[in-house]
Amino acid sequence: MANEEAIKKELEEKFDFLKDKIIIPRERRLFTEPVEIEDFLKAIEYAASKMDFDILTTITGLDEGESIVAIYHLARKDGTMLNLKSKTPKENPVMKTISNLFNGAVFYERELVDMLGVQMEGLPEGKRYPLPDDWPEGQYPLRKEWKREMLDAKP
Amino acid sequence: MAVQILEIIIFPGFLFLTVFAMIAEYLDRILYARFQNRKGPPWFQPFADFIKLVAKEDIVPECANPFVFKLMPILALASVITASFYIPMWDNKALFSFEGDIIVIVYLLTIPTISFFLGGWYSRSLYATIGAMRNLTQLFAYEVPLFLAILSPAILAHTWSLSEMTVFFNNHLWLLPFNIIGFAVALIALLGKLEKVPFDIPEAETEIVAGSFTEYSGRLLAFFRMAIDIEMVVGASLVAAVFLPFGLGLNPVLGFILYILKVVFVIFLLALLRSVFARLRIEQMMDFCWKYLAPAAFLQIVVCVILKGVLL
Amino acid sequence: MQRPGKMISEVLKHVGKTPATTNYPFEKAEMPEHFRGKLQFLPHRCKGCMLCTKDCPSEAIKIKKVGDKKFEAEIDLDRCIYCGQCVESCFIQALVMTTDFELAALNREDLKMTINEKNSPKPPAEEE
Amino acid sequence: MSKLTIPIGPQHPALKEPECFIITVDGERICEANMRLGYNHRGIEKRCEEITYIQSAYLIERVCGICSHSHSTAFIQAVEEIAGLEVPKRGLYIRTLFGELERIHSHLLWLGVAGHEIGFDTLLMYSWRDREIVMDILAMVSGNRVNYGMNSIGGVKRDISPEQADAILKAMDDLEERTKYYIELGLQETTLIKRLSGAGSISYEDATRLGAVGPTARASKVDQDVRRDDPYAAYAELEFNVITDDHNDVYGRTLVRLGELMESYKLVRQLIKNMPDGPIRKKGPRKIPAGEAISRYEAPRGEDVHYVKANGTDKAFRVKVRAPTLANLSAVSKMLEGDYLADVPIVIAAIDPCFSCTDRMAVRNIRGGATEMHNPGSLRNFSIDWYRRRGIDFTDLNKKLMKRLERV
Repeated sequence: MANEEAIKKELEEKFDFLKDKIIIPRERRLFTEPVEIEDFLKAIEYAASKMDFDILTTITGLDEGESIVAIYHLARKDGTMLNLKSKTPKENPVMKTISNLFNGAVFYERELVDMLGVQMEGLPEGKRYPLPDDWPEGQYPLRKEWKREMLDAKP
Repeated sequence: MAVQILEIIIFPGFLFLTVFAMIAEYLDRILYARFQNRKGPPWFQPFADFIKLVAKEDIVPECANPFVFKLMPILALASVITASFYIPMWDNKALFSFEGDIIVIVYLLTIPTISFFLGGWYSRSLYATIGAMRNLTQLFAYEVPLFLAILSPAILAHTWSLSEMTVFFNNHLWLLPFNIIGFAVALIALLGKLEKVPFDIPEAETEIVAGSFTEYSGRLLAFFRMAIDIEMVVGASLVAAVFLPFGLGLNPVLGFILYILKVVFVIFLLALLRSVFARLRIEQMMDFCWKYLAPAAFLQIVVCVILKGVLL
Repeated sequence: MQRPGKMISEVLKHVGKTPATTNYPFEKAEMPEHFRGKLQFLPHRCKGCMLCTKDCPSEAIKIKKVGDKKFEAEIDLDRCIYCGQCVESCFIQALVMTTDFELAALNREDLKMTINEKNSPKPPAEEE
Repeated sequence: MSKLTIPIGPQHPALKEPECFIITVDGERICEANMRLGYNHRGIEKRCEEITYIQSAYLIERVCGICSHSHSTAFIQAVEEIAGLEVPKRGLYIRTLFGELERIHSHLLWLGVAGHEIGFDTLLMYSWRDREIVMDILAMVSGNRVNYGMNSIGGVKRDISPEQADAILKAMDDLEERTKYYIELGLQETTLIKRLSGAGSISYEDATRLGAVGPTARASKVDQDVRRDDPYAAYAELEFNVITDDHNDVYGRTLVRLGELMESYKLVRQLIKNMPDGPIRKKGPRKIPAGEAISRYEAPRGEDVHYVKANGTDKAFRVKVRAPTLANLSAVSKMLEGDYLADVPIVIAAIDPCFSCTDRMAVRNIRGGATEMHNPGSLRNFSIDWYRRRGIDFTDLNKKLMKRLERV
C-alpha cells in the first residue's frame, strides 16, 4: 500500500482542497471526495501530466440529489486507479471538457450531456451520443427523478 | 432453317444452356461448400432460387433510368447465349463459325460486364455507382490478359476461327502442353470476368452491399444471375475449347461426355481458386493483372511465336 | 516465406471428409445433459415460497395458489431468458430445466404455459 | 470524380449490429470518417437501478452475447468488493477458466469475421467450425453456449467434474493444433497478408492518446493488459505472456489475437492443473452495504470497466458499464483516414466491435410505433392477396401448408 500512500501524500501536499478527502479502499484504488470544478481541473491536469495517470478509463455521471457528480476514472500503467470526482449543482450543471487532456474523452462527455443534462463547455461539435435525435428535450434518463412514463407524457 | 432455330432454342442453345448453367452453379456451390467442410445446398437450390426470384416483384428505383435499368439484364443474358453459338462444344464445328469468330466471342463476353456497369450506373444508388466504377476498372485489368491468352493458340494454329483452331490442335495434340501458361492466365482472368473471389471486388458484399446489383430485384436480378451462370459455363467452354480441345469430332456421345467433364474440371479449378484466396483491393488487382498476368500472357505469345517459327 | 494458395492442400483434404455441418431440422441436435432449456414445474413439491417469482430477472414465472397447499405455475416462455436463477433459488427443487430447446411458435399465446397437478407428469414413486 | 459520402450502416452487410459510419470518399480513398452511435439502446444502466443485484447480474450478462462472462464477472467483482466477500479459491479458478474459454471462442469468432470481411470465406468456415469445439465445452459445463450464467455473488454456480476437466484438456490440444495452422497461414498466405497489412494503421502515440485498449492497442506496441497490471480472480497466480506486436495495423491485430489464443490454451491447462479443491461459492447477501467500487476486467476485446455504487439496499444506486469498444471507437476514425474504401469493413472489424456493449445505456423505449403490426398469419394473408392481385393464386397451396403445420 506504500505506493497508494505516496500518491495520496503527493496529491494532498499539492492541493489543499484534497486534504483528508482521499480514500484508499484497497490496493491500487484511490477515491476522492467530490470537489468544485475549478479545483478538479487543476488536480486532473496535475495527475495526468505529472503523475503518469495518462489513461482515462471512463467518466461516470451520478445524480446525488443536490448535485451532479462526475467520477473520472484515471489509470496508470502499473494498474493503480485514481478516481477523481467533480461536482456541480443540479439546477445549473456546468462542467468543462477535458478533451484537450484526453482525446478519447469526447464520447464519455457526450454521455454526460445526454444522460444527465450537463452543459459541457468546450466540447467539440458533433453528433449526439447515445440518445436518438428525436429524444424529447429536457429529459435526462439517468437523473433519479426520471421515470419511463415521462416519455409517453405529452409535452 | 427450322432445324437451326430448334438448335438455337433448345439444344445446344438456350434451354440446354440454362439447365446446364443451373447445374454448373450447383456444382460450383457444392464444391465450394465441400472445400469448406460444409454440407452445401441441395441439388435443386439454383432452380429454387431462380423460381423464387422470378415470382418476386420487380422494383425500379425512382431516380433510375427505367429503360436502361430493365434492358441491361436481358442484354447480358442475350450476349452470353449468343457467344455460346460460336464455341465448338462437343464437335469440331460450332453452331456458327467464320474466320474471326474468336474476336466476336471475346467481345460478346465483354458485354455482360458492360451491362453490369450500365445497370449499376443507371440505378443511381451509391453502392451501385461504386460497384459500377469498379466493374469498369476491373474490366480493363483482366480483359487484356484474357485476350492475349486466347490469342496465342490462335497464332499457333494460324486461324481466327475457333472451330478451325480445334481441328488444328486435334491434329497436333502434342502442341497442347505448350499452352499451359495461357491456360493458367485464362483461368485467372475468367475468375475476374465472373467476379469471383479473389476478384469479386465489384460486388464485395461487406464493402458495397452487392455492387452494381444492389438495386436489382425480382425478375431482373434473376436474369442477371442467370447471365452470370451462363457466362460461367460459356467461359469454361471457351477455355475448354481453346486449351483442352482433345477428343472433339470423334463421336457425338463421347464428345458430349468429354465436354461435360472438361467444363466440370474448369469449374472445379475455379471453385478451388476462389476458396483459397482473400479478396484483393481494386488497386492490388490492377497491380497483379498488369504486373504478372499480362506479362505471363505475353510470354505465352513469345513461346507460341518461337514454336511456330522453329517447329512448323 | 509468403506464398499464394497456402490453403490448397488443406482445402483438397476436406473434399472427402464428412461435412462439419448437419442437416439440422431433419437430423436432431443433441444437447448436453445439463442444458438450460424449457422449464418444468413439479407442483407436488412446491411450497409456495415465491422466491422464484421474486428473483426472476424477466418476470417470466408466477406461482398461484389453487387450493390447500396446491400451487400452479404460469410460465411465460417468451419472457424467459433461460438463466436458471429460479432453479437456483428454489431450495426444494420444484423447478427443473429440461433439455428441450425447440420452442419456436407462430403465436405468442402458445408460449404461455400453465402447469398444475392435472397436466404435470405424475410424481415419481421414490419421492418422499 | 467528385467526393461521395457513403453511409456504412445503420444496416449494412459488413456490420453485424446497427451502427452508422459516414464515410466520405474521393474515388476509392477515404477523406473523412464520422460515426453516429447509439442505435442499440436498451436501457440497461437505468434498469439496473430498478432491479435487485441478483437480477442485475443476468441483465449485465446480456449486455453482450460474446463477452457475457466478462461483463458479469466485472459487475460481480465490484459488488463482491463492496460487500467485502471473500470468494473461495476454487470459485475464482472456475471463473478465470471461463474467462479464458470465452477469450478463445471470441478470438476464433473474430478470426472468422475478419476472414469474411476480406472475402476469405474458407477461413470463416474453418475457424467457426473449430470454434464449435470450445462452444461445446462451454455448453457442457455451463448449460448454454452463450450467456453462461456461471457467476453469482460469492462464487460460481457450477463445478467442474474430473471428466469435464479431461474433456477441456483434450479440446485444448485440438484447438492448439488448429491455431498453429492459422498462425502458419497468417504468416504465409500472400493475399491475406496483402489485404491485412497497411490497413487501419495507428501509431503508438495515437493509440495511447485516443485511449485504445485490448488487442487493438497491443498491436501498436502498447504494453497493457489488466490481467497482469491489475490482477483479479486467479490471474495473480498464473503465468502468461502479454502479446504485443509492432505492425500497428490489422495484420498486427490478427497476430496478437492468434498469439493470445496460444496463451489462453496455456492458461486453461494451468488452471485445470492447479485447481484447488473446496467449495465453489459462498452465499452472498441480498442487501449490499453502502459503498462504491470499480472493477476492471480484460475482456477479449480489451479492458472492460464496471463501476457500482451501493446504498445499503438490495438495489444498486448506480451501475456504469464501459465496454472496450467505446474506448476503441475514437481510434477508428483516425485509422480510417487515408485508407481505401475496401478496407473499411476490415478496419472496423479489426477492433472487434461490439456495439451492443457500447450502447448498453440508459433507457428502455416503451413507445409503441404507429406502424401496422403483422403477425405471421396476417403477413401470409397479405402476401397471398398481393399475388392474387397479380393473377397468381396461392390460396390452395396455403391451405395445404396450414394443414401440414397443424399436423406437426
